[in-house]
Amino acid sequence: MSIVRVTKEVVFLYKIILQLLVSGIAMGFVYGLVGIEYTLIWNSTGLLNFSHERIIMLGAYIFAGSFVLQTGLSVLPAIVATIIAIIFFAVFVAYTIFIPLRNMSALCAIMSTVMLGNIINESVRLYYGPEAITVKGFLTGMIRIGTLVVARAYVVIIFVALIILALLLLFMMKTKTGKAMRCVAQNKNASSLMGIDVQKNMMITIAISFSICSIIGLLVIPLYSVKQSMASMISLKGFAAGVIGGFGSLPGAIVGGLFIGIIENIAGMIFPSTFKDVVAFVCLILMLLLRPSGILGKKRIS
Amino acid sequence: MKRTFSILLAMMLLLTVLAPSVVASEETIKIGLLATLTGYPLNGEHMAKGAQMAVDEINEAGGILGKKVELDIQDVGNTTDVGINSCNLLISNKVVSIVGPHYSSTCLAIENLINAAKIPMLVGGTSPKIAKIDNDYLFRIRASDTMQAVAAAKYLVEGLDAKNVAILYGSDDFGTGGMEIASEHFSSVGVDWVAHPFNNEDTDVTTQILKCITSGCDSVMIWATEAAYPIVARQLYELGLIVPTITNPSLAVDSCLAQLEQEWVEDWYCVTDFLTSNSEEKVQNFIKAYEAKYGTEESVDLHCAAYYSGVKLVADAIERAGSTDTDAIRNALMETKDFEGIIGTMNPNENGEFIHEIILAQCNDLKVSYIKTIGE
Amino acid sequence: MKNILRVESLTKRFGGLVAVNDLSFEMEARSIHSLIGPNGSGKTTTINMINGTFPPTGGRIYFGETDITGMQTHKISTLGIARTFQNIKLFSTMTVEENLKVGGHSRLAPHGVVSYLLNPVEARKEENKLQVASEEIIAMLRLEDIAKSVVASLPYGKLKIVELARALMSRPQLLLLDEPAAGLNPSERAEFIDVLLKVFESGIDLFLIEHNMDVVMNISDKITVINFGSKIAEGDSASIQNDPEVIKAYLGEKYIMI
Amino acid sequence: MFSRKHTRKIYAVLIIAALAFPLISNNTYYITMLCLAFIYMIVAFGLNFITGMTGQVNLGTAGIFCIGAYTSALLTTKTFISPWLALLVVILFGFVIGIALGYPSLRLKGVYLSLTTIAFGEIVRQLVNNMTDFTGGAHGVRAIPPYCLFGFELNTKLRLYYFLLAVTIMFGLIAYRIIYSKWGRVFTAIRDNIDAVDTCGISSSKVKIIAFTLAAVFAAIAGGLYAHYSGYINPSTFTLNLSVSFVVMVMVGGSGTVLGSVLGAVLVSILPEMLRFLGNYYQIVFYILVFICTILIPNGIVNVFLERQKTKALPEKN
Repeated sequence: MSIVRVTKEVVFLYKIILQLLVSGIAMGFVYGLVGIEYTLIWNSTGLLNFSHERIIMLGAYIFAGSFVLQTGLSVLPAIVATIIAIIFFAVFVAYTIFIPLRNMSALCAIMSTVMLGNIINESVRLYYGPEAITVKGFLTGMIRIGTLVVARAYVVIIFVALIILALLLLFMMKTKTGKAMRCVAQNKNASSLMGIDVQKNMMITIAISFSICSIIGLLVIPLYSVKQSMASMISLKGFAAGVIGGFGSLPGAIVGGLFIGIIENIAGMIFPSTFKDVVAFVCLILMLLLRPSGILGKKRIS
Repeated sequence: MKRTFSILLAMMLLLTVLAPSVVASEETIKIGLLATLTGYPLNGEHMAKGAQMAVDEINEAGGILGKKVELDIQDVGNTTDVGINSCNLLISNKVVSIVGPHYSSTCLAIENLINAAKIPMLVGGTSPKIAKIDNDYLFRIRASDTMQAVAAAKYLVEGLDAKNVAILYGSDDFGTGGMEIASEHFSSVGVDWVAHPFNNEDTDVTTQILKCITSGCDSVMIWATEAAYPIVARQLYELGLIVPTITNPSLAVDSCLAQLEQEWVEDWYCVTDFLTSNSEEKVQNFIKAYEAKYGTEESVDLHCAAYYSGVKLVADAIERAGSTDTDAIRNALMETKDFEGIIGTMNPNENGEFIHEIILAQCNDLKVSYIKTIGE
Repeated sequence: MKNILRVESLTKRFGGLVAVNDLSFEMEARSIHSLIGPNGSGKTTTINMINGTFPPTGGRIYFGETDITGMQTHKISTLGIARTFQNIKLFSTMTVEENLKVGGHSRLAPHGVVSYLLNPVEARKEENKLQVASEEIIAMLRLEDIAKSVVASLPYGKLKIVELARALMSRPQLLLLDEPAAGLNPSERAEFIDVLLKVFESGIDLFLIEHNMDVVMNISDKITVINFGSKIAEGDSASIQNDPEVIKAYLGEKYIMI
Repeated sequence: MFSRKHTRKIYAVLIIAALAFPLISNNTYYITMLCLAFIYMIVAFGLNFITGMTGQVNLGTAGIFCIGAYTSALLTTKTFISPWLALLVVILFGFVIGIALGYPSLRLKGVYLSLTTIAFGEIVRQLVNNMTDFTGGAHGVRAIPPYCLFGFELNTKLRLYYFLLAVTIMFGLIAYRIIYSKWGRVFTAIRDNIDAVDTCGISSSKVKIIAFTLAAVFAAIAGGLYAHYSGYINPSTFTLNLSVSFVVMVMVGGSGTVLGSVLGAVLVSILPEMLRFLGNYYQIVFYILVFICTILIPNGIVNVFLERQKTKALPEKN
């Protein structure tokens, strides 16, 4: 009798751990996507984009607020329209901020992107109003595998993340523009001497990374509706994912994201749940101190 | 060129700081409103609209004591610093009383200021901590958390026969306050309970819900701000924890319901101080007037109703006091008897709490319907 | 003669690359010693190890009798070894005088922050000492007219001298100079050599790394030649000039016969 | 345009203006706003050593400020020891945090350090928010007693104003002495060329840690003062936004100068208030102004007017 009970408990525990792993992995892919986006801009401009949580939010607002709710587009054209709108915005931001700022001190760069984020945030509040909005029925629902429950949005996130990663890697390895981007990442001056248009390159990278931002924004709508604070935590964890995976490495960002997603969920089970963010950030600091090149990183930080 | 511009910019910034302040006019009676207009979470706009509507109605009816009423709206952001500044600004603008703020933490930060300035403040902060403060100028125009949470906990135990409750609460002042009161009640009636917090920024509450499931709970109580509902409700449904659930008033706010899917919150209960489906005449009239003023797409919620009532209550008190002396207003407020507010009949107790009733409601097909009113 | 610097089978590997291989030499006190070699022969790596920028993979370095192998840069500096860099490393937003004062910080102003704040009298004394010392050096190197200018606005030739002046502020026994003549035009070079000799006369031993033969040959007491990280010759300028190994390293195999 | 001698005159004018202000306007609104600006000034003085001088972006100052505030608040409300004694503990904490935060700065550079400090700030805020039993959680700490000075309770705004003014002048003096001393030179030297600092016989690691410790002690003390000034603290104040504000103070005011920190703190704490007449738009206007400043005058307002602004500029990134 007691053996039965123990077995039951073990099975129960097993199920719970499996469920935790699943949601950890799903959130991990979100963090990983954010990390990829950071990495792209970091590689091409050497700046960290501190406004990017607001760009994720902006993408979600443009999609849900402008295209779906205001103009009544159906989901697919709305997604395309959002990405196009964000790319226009990216080009604008690239030419007004990132390109002129590329030779500025890290301090100025950080502060100006932070302020850009604040400006976007306030504009969104003024334009779309303070209430949270959502797109009903967009990617909702769930999939059951045995006792395991996976939100449909999670599955989509994992697929999209993998597709984006694969496309980016292909783009970087095979296309001329991608190769040029890698050159710029390694040495801006040498690249411009070799006839690579560094400014155009930066613009393309920023456009790509902003579109990834907007895609992240779209993907998380079914998880927690569109509101101004929607990306504040995932953007910080995305940083952490990038660093833990190895800054500058695209697959590393995904690995780092998975690491954080899983660790924080397990930690949330052991400690009071609200401490899981603390655990994620402690991991980040430890990683920076013990192995600053990250799990997959090769380059030494200097 | 750039240097000239830089100098001009620098000079401009310096001059802005030295800009003279606006002098308060003596012609009108000023009522201050402290609302969260920037920062998170945002409900200040609704507060401001409700309060403004009250002021407009009063002015249309000829004002108070022959004078027009003016609403001085100031943003408290979501930090205590901005809250302190805006409260001081209102005091220096010579308002006769202050309505708001909505959040208990801001109330706690500024209560000593209004006490020193002897200006009555009618807050919507519901934390039990506020009731414990010895401050003669602090009034509450919403049902306290103590009342709300106890009502919710009582209904879980008595109405829904809960034996083992899981409390999911936001780790902010609001959620923690509700959890403390409810858990105390559960302990006192011998019901098992577990409580799991989540942060407002959390994007995933799987661990918390799994912990609830492991505890073998037969009912759930949620105490959190609106922002948490889309995540918590969805994951409760997905992870299959579908048991009798009762929540704080956030569920009854239309903008919150708009973000939820029908099956997530089917049959959930909530306690609330304002319900659009409440068939009482004063409520329906208020909704009609509000929609006529601001257009129909603007959803009416408890914020509009509570602060509308607050302003009306202050106006009534000034009328009764017959002067704009703040102490007279304060005394008149304390002498209020059966003032008909939109969110209930207002009668002050010795702690300055005006509302002593709460509505129990249930959500069906994303419509929250009235069940009954619970008195204290 | 006493040795001021002794290097024993010094080795440095970067991954698979051997930058310095089993290098040994001795430098006599009161002498100008040069280390020469073609590009990439490991000269700067050697000076970086002496100066403590990175630890050697193997071997030992003695400064006088003290073993300084693997010591931290700032400790080595306080022992009395100063250096200049091939691609000048100055504090570009500060004035020449301020640069010099930073150079004298550890020798003349060793007090910590708290004692500095609590004891204004001592603080002023320290500052005066720094002022006097920097004025001395400025006078010695004839930098009076640029003493108050910000470094970033100065021409390259002056920067070399300012860097030297900053190194002198710590009153070292031994000065390591990494390619001091690089990037200077002939007249600047001549001026710089004069300055170097003046410094040597003031009692500081010089250890030069140089690429430029005429500088080395004119002033060195002893020259060590390395190629691919290993010593290939050592001696005074005359013997080095005729050494076939050296000619081969510099000019290639076929020139030996001529 | 101005030399150092001129700035001394400016300091004198500023101090006299600050002393005379309550005589001209006894408006609590302005007095408390200035009190807050004084406290922020102390933080900015400290942060100037790290961010303004050694050039390392610290985005975790709110965390240190928070620890200072909570240490003092909890000690005085829970154990009833005097706020002055608590201040000693705060200084000790600041010291420890400074060293603890300084060590990562030895290994990490640029944005990596910014990330670490952001993570530190978040950890502190979340811990304070969630260790409910110990810190009071999101409810915060109430009824923090005011400082007592020579038997006077600093409970009125006016007393508090002069007390904070005095403390700020003291810290301003300390900061001024450090900036225009051998330490100031070494801090700037670290920003300009860290390798050369070591060859000058100065341990750059030690200097960095000194800079971090100074900044942390300043921020922690300011936090302690803040707790007693406000009388009530809660975790929602100590967000990343606050850390950003501190950096903005140093940057917009003018990095590397005391006057810059003074100006920056006044601007950041008073400008949004002055813009309130813009109603809904006041925040966005404030952010746009700061944004324009960071792009056009990255060295801050003071350095526009200072003689050496062209050359004392932040070095370009290589």
